[in-house]
Amino acid sequence: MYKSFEFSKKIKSFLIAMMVIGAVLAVAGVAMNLDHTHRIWANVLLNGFFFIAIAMSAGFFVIVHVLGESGWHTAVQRIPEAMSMYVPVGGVLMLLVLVGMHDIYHWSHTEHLDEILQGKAPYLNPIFFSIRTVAYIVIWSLLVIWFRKTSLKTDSNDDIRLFNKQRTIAGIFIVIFAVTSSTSAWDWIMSIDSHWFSTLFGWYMFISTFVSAVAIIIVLLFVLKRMGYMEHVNDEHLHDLGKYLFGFSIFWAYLWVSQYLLIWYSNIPEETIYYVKRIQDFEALFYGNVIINFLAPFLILMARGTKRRLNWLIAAAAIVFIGHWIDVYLAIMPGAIGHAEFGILEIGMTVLVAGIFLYVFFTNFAKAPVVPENHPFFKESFDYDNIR
Amino acid sequence: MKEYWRSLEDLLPAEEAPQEKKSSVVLSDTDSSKNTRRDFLKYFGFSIASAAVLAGCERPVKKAIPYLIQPEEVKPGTANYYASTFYDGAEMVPILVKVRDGRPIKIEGNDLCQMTGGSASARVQASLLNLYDESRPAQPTLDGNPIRWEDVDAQLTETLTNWDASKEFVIVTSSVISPSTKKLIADFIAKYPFVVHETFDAYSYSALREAYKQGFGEAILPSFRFDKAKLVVGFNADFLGTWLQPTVFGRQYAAARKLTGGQREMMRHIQFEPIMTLTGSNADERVPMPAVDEAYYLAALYSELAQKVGLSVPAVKAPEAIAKVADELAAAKGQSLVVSGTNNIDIQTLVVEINHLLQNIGQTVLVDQPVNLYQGNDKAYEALLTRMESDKVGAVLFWETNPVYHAPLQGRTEEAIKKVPLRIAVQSQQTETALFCNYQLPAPHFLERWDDTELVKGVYTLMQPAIRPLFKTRTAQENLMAWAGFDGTYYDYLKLFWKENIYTAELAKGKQFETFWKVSLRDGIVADAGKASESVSYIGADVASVLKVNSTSQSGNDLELVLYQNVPVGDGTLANNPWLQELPEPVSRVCWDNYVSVSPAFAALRGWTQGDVVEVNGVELPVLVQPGQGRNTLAVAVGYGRSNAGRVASDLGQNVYPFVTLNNGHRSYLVPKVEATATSSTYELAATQSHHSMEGRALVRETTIAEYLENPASGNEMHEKVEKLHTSLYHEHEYKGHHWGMVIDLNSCIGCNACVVACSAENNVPVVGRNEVRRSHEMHWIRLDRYYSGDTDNPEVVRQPVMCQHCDNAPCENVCPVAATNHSSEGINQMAYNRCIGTRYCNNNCPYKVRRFNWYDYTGADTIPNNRVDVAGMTLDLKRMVLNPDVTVRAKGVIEKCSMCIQRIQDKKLTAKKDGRQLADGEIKTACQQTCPTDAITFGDMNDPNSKVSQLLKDARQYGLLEELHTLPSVVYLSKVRNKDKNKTLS
Amino acid sequence: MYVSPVREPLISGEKSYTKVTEDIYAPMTGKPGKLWFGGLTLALIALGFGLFSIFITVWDGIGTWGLDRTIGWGWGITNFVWWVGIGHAGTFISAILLLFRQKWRTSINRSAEAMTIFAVMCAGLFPLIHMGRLPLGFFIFPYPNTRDVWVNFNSPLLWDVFAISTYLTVSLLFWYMGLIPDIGTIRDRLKEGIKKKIYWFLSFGWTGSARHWARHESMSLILAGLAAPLVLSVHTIVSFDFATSVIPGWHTTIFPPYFVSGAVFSGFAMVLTLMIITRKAINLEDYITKSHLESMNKIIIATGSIVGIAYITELFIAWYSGVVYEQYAFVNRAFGPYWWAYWIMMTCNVITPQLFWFKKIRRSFAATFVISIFVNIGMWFERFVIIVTSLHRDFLPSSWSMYSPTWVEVGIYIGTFGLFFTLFFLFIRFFPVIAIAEVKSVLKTSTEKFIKKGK
Amino acid sequence: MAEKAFVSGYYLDDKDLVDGIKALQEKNIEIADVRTPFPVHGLDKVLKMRRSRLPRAGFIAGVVGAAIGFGFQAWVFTEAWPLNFGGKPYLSVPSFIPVTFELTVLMAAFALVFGFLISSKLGPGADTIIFDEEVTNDRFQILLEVKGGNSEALQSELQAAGAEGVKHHEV
Repeated sequence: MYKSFEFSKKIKSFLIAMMVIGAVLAVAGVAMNLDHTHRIWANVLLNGFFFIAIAMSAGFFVIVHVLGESGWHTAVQRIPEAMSMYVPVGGVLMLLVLVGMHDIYHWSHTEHLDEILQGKAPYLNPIFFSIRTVAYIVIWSLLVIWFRKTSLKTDSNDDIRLFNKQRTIAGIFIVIFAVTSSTSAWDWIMSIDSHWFSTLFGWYMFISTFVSAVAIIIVLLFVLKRMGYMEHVNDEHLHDLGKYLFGFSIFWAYLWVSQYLLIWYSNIPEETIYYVKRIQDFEALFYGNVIINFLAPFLILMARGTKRRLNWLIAAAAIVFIGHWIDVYLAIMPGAIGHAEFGILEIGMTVLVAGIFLYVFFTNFAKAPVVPENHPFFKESFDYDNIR
Repeated sequence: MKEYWRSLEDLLPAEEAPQEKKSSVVLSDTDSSKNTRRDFLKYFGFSIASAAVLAGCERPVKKAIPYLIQPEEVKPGTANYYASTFYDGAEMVPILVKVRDGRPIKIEGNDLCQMTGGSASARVQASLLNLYDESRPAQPTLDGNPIRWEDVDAQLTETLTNWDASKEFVIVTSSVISPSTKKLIADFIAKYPFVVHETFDAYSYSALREAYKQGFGEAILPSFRFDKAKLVVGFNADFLGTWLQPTVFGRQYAAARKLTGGQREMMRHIQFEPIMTLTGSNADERVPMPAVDEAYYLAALYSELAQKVGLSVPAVKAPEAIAKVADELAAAKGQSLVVSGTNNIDIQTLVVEINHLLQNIGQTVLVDQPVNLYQGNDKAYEALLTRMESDKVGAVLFWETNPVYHAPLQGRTEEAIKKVPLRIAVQSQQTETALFCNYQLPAPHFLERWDDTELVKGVYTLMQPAIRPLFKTRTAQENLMAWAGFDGTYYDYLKLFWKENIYTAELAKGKQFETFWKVSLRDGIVADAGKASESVSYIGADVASVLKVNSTSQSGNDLELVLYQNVPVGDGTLANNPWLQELPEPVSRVCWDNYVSVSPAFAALRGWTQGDVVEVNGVELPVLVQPGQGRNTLAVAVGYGRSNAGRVASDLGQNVYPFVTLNNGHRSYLVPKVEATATSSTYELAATQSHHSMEGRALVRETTIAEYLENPASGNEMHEKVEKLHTSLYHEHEYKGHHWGMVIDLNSCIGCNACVVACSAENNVPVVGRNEVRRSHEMHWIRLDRYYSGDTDNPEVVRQPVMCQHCDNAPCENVCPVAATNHSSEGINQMAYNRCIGTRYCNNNCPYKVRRFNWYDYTGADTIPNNRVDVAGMTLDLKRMVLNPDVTVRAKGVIEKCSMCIQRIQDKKLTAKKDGRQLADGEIKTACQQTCPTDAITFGDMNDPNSKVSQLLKDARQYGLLEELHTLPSVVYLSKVRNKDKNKTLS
Repeated sequence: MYVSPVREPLISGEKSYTKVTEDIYAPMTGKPGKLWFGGLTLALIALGFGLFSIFITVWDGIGTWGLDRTIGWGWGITNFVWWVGIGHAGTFISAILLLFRQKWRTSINRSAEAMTIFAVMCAGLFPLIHMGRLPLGFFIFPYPNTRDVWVNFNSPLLWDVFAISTYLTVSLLFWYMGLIPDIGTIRDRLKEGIKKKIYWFLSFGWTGSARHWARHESMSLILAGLAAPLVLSVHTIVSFDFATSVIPGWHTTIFPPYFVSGAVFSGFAMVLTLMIITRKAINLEDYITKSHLESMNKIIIATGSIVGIAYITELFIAWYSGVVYEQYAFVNRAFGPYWWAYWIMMTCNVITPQLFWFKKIRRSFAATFVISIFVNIGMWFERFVIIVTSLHRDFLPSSWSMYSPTWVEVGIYIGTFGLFFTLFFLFIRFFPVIAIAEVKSVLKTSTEKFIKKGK
Repeated sequence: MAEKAFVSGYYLDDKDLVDGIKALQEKNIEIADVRTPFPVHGLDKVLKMRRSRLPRAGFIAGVVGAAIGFGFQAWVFTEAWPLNFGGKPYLSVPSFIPVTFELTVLMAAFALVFGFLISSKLGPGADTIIFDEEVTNDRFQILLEVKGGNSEALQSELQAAGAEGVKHHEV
């Protein structure tokens, strides 16, 4: 009844081409930047973090709907599910960061630390940092794989206990992710500006990647629909995804303002340094970030109609996706390389990692039916509507 | 230099009259023609000329009586300053009295006085409030019944005329430093030869004078010059707080220790003491010493020093610290000073001899410039008692003295007085002694009368009335003149005395006496260099016997009790004073009570904590655990427990003067053995600070002299780090005109609290009372934070005056919802009291916690009736006369805080504008700065590169309190430097 | 609309549309019971005591409270934040859950919204009476005046004025718009008389026209869309009261979302506490069922855990920051003189809600009742801990001090309970406690057994 | 003499109502009003109702609210009386966000609520006619306007369309 996805040669070769181009550009970029390796490593971290966080957020998207006993999402559930399978692959990329640690993290130079960093050393030291990085990747991978496996089992087995098991996994997932989403953001991103701290930072980064994940779900849905799949996905589903994109873009803006306003207001140097750096050297990006990630989706998706029309939705999703890449760029680069740099290294690295991400996605998406037909609430997904 | 004038002619020479026209355009003449309401705040400071009324602006003015004929010198809205002199029987300070609309509203030091430099101690300034004390005797009485002055004169003249010459008529005065009064007394005695003049000091230093008598043949009190010393060793002498001339000594002390203006040498101060005094807390090194061992320590020191110069004296085994100090002293011969505050003849003899050995006489101890303070002789007093007991005295007149309270001597004083048939008290305040007197004759407050002083030979000051007497009072001098039948007033007598005895053409620079008199009156002080010195020579005392008696340590397991004067209340004479009672004791930071302080170790041993009530030889007192106190030493401040002092002081704390005994004829303030037992009750002390550690925070930054000389920024390294991180998300506002700033030199500040009283008087800061202070509701705009560090048995002490820091990025201003507090264009954090609705949000957000909230109606400015909280009677009409009309009296529910004396700034700005000139640096002085004996506070324009503030800001010791918060305070501190070796200590 | 048979019915028993009307109308008919009168009397006594305490405060001054030069806010603002927090459940339920299409909201949104309004009224009292000069409180409004003084738009307290009043207004509008159809229902059940006239007036002439319903739904949805960020904004701005400062323990960026979460947490707890009693007292057990309980308890776990994570985040970042003041503030919270408040907070807010991971507990009315009270207590202590323990020992140790409330402060707090319950008792008597029309709209899909009434 | 006359028919189930409406629509009978105890799912589509303009009104009011909110604050801080608060810039934009937001929401909410009431002609003491008090209980009512005295015909049409009971009303 629902057309299974076939990972055709055409798509495969397109993605391979994408990866190759990305790889070539990236290698060229690396070659050009051998004299300042911190830019190379910062790019590895940027894309490594961005995509693994997106994959994890996609997993979060699924489990939160499982916990919320939602029905509508089952129509699109397999997309984020497949996205989440990137976690173990992306984890390898993140392990690379451990190699380049010294080029990114000031605190990893344990031999000359100032007083404050000495104070942080029990937490921020290369060994413990590596342990945590590995732990995040392993635990996250286990979680997404476990969930995915259970979910796929339902395709051949309509035992309600499998659904209950999904809920159990989701519960474990959310507890672990609630803690690790923050701590991983502190470890990987916040500690780049090694003196700076913000309690909100973890949640802020999480929402940023979560919105990106929603955007990618929409983008992938668009692509799949273009290829003739996922025809069961109707306007109501788009509307709901649109609402997510709209709502969480606003929520992201809310967190952005919360963090900025509080730091702006108190104006304490140990905190303002973060923004001062970004405003001084990345002014256009800094303000552009807010426009792209808040104003654009806000204005585009405010009307009911735009949320229900794929063309508008995909436009908003694409903008938001790029916007949040910039957001992560802004979080990493000022601390890691100190000034704005954008060139073939950035493009190549992003294209390469995006290619891998997509390849992993399509591979996994092809492995299973496009919908979980035995999901107990599956039918609900096709009999509801949004109030006008 | 200020011009002090007495009459209008002095002030306004005829040719200056046209100036008036200029001034009249000032109010409308601002740089912008768009002179809108936004200038409201700018004018706020001075446009509230009727502020005292404004405070109650919602209520009708109850009493407003216009002048029928306006006195020529009274100009509404303009203050007159009168030069005068403060003398309360203990301390003498030349002062200026600020008078507004006929009311003295503030006392400041007279800056023509070289010894005080215009500074004044807390007590000197607070004495103003005693003028408006509603408990003052207002009417002469005889055996409790009112009597007219004429009848007093008639009765006493008759008594004196018909005197039985076998009996004495004794006049007991405190130390008389007035040459004219002395002469008057002499004249009186000449008329009535049976009259005997005795001197009685409230707190006795008679052993000191006797020691000089033994050493130099004259019972003198020399001038001490702490500023000439490179090494000061104090033994139980609180010379910065209470001993002899604290204002003068504080000034000398700071001068010798300042490191500003290129000075690279710093006096070193070592203090041996049983209790933690203000002085000891300032010492570079402080050694706790049992009080009973002071003589032994000094004997040991003498012995060590004597051996060094090859004298053969009995050997005394010295404690380790003494041996080290002896070495240091020996190295600073002629540039050192050893002092002791103990009224013990052995001790004082040793001190005199030590200073002699060290060749300090003539250098830091000026025996040729004796000071006339503390002339009392306890032996003479005891002799008087004996004469009274044996019915040899027919009458006694207590002239502003209160021996029943100050020297009860186990009831002897009281009984002796009762034996005298005729007892007269002449007093400006209620006293316990007066209760035993037949005649109680009210005397005017010193701001209501004429007098003069001669503190040191050849240095004269005048005391002149700044207000007409408020009550039916008459000075003691006028009493004597009336009873002796002398003609004229005491003013005439005084003037004549000056003409005959003081005036010389040379001194008057060739002017006639009248001119000399006027100039003297204007200046308040006249120094005749020609009379400056007397000569005495060393004859030497019998040291050997003293050494013998004191060659061993006396300390054992017995508890000793030290009775001391504390900084606010002193000997208790001025106790009935709300400002002084609310002034926190600088070491304990407790006010409104005395208490028994015990060492932490002893408290732990007995299981006592602060507030436990214990019984010390029958007197119940709350415990205060005092770090740095001797292990077996208990200490209680005298001056409390007044039974007849008036509304405020009566029954505050406990009177411990009854513990005073005579030792070798001198009043001893040490009880070598006491019993202390716990009781079951507790008593909450009114403490303004409850936490005593800096918690490792860089609040007060300090270094040692050696490190400082190597790197002036040592101890202040954090400042540079903070400056490097000086980021901000918004541009700093530009201050185009003035940008006021203040620099506080922590190395100069000795913590005397004079600034607190100055601020309270200047800014109408309410007095809230003991219970409110217990609830941390105290209102002082400036406070002296005190922190201990190190060993609790002998901690180091640091102090920090904290007032509103006038941050340019003020966290308080941001959050006021109604814009009641904001930043002026001159960088001042200003408060519009009328706009404040009292959310206290600003106070929460102030990192310095300097904002004060009017929790209750303390001032009577509230519109709701019957809700006043005023234990000290500060809202009585009489006491409200002390209010400064330039400063709004704040209503209930309003936040207030330091304004950097905005009224003074505006006043001087206007003066400069009227004169058509630039405001000069140093012209504006905030109240705290003006009175500071140590010149620790400097105020000025940070935009003026030549101002003193700007110069000090270049000092490497400068830092902002909590500067890491980027509040950009306009108050800047200079770090403290200790003259000690970091690695070596005495003890 | 299809509903999976796996889902548990929300409403138990056999229900028809008429039965719904009758059941919900029942508590409004007949003479009120002794319990109701007793409760109202108690509430009025508490209110009276509160008013007396307020009188003392205004007459004698804030000095009658236990505050001092260091601690400018104590119980007053603690209670303010606590009540505002409680006032977050109603609008959260009716707005955010509407957006998330959670049907179970229909049985509880009405009373929860009423509680919201009453709680916000109680909350709004505190910023007023904590002013030193209440009679001049109108200064906080930017009205044109002869002095040309406006207000300080930088002040979070001013933002509060706008936020709380907007929130109260919008909540009232939202609540009342939802009430109109139900008031129409009540009106149509009443016999002719003054009461009917009053309800006619209050019903705004509601007819049930499809056109009106369409607009009503559209309006409700957009209002919900507006109210959702509004709910967030209110407690966000309340959190700004603290977080904009420089005081360690106050100034931390996580405050806005964490406060919102805490507010929903405490709001749900209060709704649970009251609804568990109310459903029993006025026989609405069929409408507020274990299924509702479970859903609400899930939100309690979620928000409670967010709060818990925020506590730990604060604690960790305080250490991580390397700032001595921050570090001390948190050490002092946990081990200083107010350690007990901190551990009450930790126990009640972090540990107790975790019990809801057990299905048995989260479906037990008795257990939920007890835990909800724990959460109420815990959230009160959270605010107390934030306000008092941060203020009492901040930057300069010289100014450190201690705080304990006076009877006046306690009295005012009791008084707000009086106000809250007075209004609540009147509400359950004169208004339908459950949204009749909304329950009917989900009746077919959410009832154990739906019966179509015969002819 | 009645100004207008209506025929009403009622149903006891929303599904039946929708079917009834559809039956009437097939016969091109104009439906004056449909009244229901709760919002019936999909009725708006069946009745081909125009989408409400309330969202637009809300949006415009929101924009106006935001403009007023921000504009007023900016005017006060830069023009009316620029005061220096804690060194913040006069145009302290981040500080203006909360009040701007609140005013936006407030204005939009007012526009929505009053827009709803005005467009529906509802309000305190509104002059509306209730034909059947059971509509607010469990009846789903169709109202047909009687034009030209064919009340009987309309009644039977309603019955044919499955109405549980029909009635004639005059106003």
